[in-house]
Amino acid sequence: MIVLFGVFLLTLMVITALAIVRTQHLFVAVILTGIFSLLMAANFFLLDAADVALTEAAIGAGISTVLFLGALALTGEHERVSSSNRLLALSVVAVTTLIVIYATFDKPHFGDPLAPVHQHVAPWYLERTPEVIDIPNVVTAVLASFRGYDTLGEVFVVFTAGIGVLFLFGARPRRKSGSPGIKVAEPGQGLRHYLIPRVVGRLLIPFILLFGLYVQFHGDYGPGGGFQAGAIVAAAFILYALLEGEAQALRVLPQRLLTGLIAGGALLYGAVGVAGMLLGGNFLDYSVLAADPITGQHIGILLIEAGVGIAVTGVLLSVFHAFAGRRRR
Amino acid sequence: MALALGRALLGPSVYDRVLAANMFGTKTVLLLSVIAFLYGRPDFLDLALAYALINFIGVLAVLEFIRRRASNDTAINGIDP
Amino acid sequence: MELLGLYHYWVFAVLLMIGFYAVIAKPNLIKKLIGLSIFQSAVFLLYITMGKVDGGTAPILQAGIESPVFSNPLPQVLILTAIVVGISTTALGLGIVIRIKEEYGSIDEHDIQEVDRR
Amino acid sequence: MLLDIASWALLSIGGIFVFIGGVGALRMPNLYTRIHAASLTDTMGAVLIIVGIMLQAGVSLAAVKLAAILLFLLLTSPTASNALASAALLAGLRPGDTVATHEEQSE
Repeated sequence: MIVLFGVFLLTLMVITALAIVRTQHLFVAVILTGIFSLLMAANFFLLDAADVALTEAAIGAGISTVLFLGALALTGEHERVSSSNRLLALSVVAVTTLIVIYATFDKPHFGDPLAPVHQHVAPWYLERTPEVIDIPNVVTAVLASFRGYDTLGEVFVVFTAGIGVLFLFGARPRRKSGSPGIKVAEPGQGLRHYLIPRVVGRLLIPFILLFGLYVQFHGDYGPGGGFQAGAIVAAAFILYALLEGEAQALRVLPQRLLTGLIAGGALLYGAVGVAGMLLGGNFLDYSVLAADPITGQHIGILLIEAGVGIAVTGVLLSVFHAFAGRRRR
Repeated sequence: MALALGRALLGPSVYDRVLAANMFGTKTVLLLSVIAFLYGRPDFLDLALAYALINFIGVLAVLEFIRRRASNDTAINGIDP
Repeated sequence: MELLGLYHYWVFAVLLMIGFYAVIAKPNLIKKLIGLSIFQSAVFLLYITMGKVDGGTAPILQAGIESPVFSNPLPQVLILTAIVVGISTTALGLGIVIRIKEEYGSIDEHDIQEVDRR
Repeated sequence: MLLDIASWALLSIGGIFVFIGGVGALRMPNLYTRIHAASLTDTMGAVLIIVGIMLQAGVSLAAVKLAAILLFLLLTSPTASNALASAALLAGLRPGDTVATHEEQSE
């Protein structure tokens, strides 16, 4: 019954994706992307990936839509039809699809417990987590402790992307005509004149922040963790910026502080690793952080997740402000 | 459940699509809560909670975009008030 | 049931190629980025699908769960971080597109090539 | 037992409401009537389904979470509908129009 449901959702996803590619109207495409992401998240949930579904929900439905819309507002929303080499592209795509589908016949069937993926390291993680780290959420354990290097790398990719966006927009645009270097020319007053959304939105912001913190610190026990929490907190501030206008939001959380958050989060992660080294363990080995190895693991994971959350919040908010503070020209 | 309405997302105009997106969000929330119970793991209701909160932000962002467009450029939107 | 065994993979393939088509055939840069994110989602779907075990449940250990079968946590970890990385890189891409629009006045690749040729 | 029956009854009535809302959103002639139909899902459908699950959950943390979900849904969805309607009005979509050609106009 659940499997049939999954099939239904997947079919809807294909339809949505086709609609996204077909539409000429980029605005519509972005809204459909939001729906696509919701479907995707529901699917992840059906496939037992609660943490991933939470991430997709926080990122895909909210922040990704906001960022794409911000970009659309700056670039225009209509796509020109061009019939250049569509036939060629279609044929390439069709051939590749056939090849990929042919390849799937060799794959183990859906949900097969004997598939090769489940034989190698995963059982080890599932088995060892209770004794070595002793937190219920295996995903968090693997993320923050067993595969801490990976996550460190991911955080630095996020960090680099954030810095990259800041660099791209930091350069003063040199235009032949027009006033040079006005950053926030249009004081976006946000949704101020919509009374009802504003009241409800302001009511909601503290709850979203609270929920973000809950996700952050409950990540050891249930679905959650730094990545999701960072996205949710960023979403709360984005909501504030939407309601009260760009300038007000920047007054609350100035850009300098955001840059600090980006660097600070990544630094915190690195510092925890170095602290492990100084105390005589390996890099990112948390067992030495406290007298008891398991307590050490708990402290390490908490700090790591905090670092991740801070960095993600900082990056997403900086990108949002960079897009929203830009004026269409 | 009656999610056959996913088809509503192919509705005719821009606002219809926003509407469909919003409705879709609500439905996803309901669906997730039901599935969480079918699985017997009520701790996953956090997810549904997150959706309920985040979807709102998405819709508001869309509206802000529309408002900005309506006030900024009159050229694209052929039917100004 | 046998027939449905590979359905997830087929959907993966089709989504992958829809995204791919958008990337190679659409001249509009933002459309290309949207296509790229569909492509990305397809890959996520593939990983998560591979992690699913029949009758399993999410890998969160908990007292009072009757089935001791858990789905594979490893793909979930990878995808979890990949989603966040994906949005960051998409944001970077959007940033570049906005700069292109500012410098070239268009986000259509034909126009951009036209300007470059001049 | 009685609780089970009540809960399933609520769930199915909620499902019917959601379904009607979906049909309405598909069939109604213009945007405002469609919003009207869709908000049926947001309010009646959501309330019935979530109360139905709450009966299943009994008194526990899950019930509190469900109540929170319900509260937030009841706060956000009508707000979003309202904002959507006013945005549409702002963009010049009159309630009387049949908007079959709206997409072409805004292209």
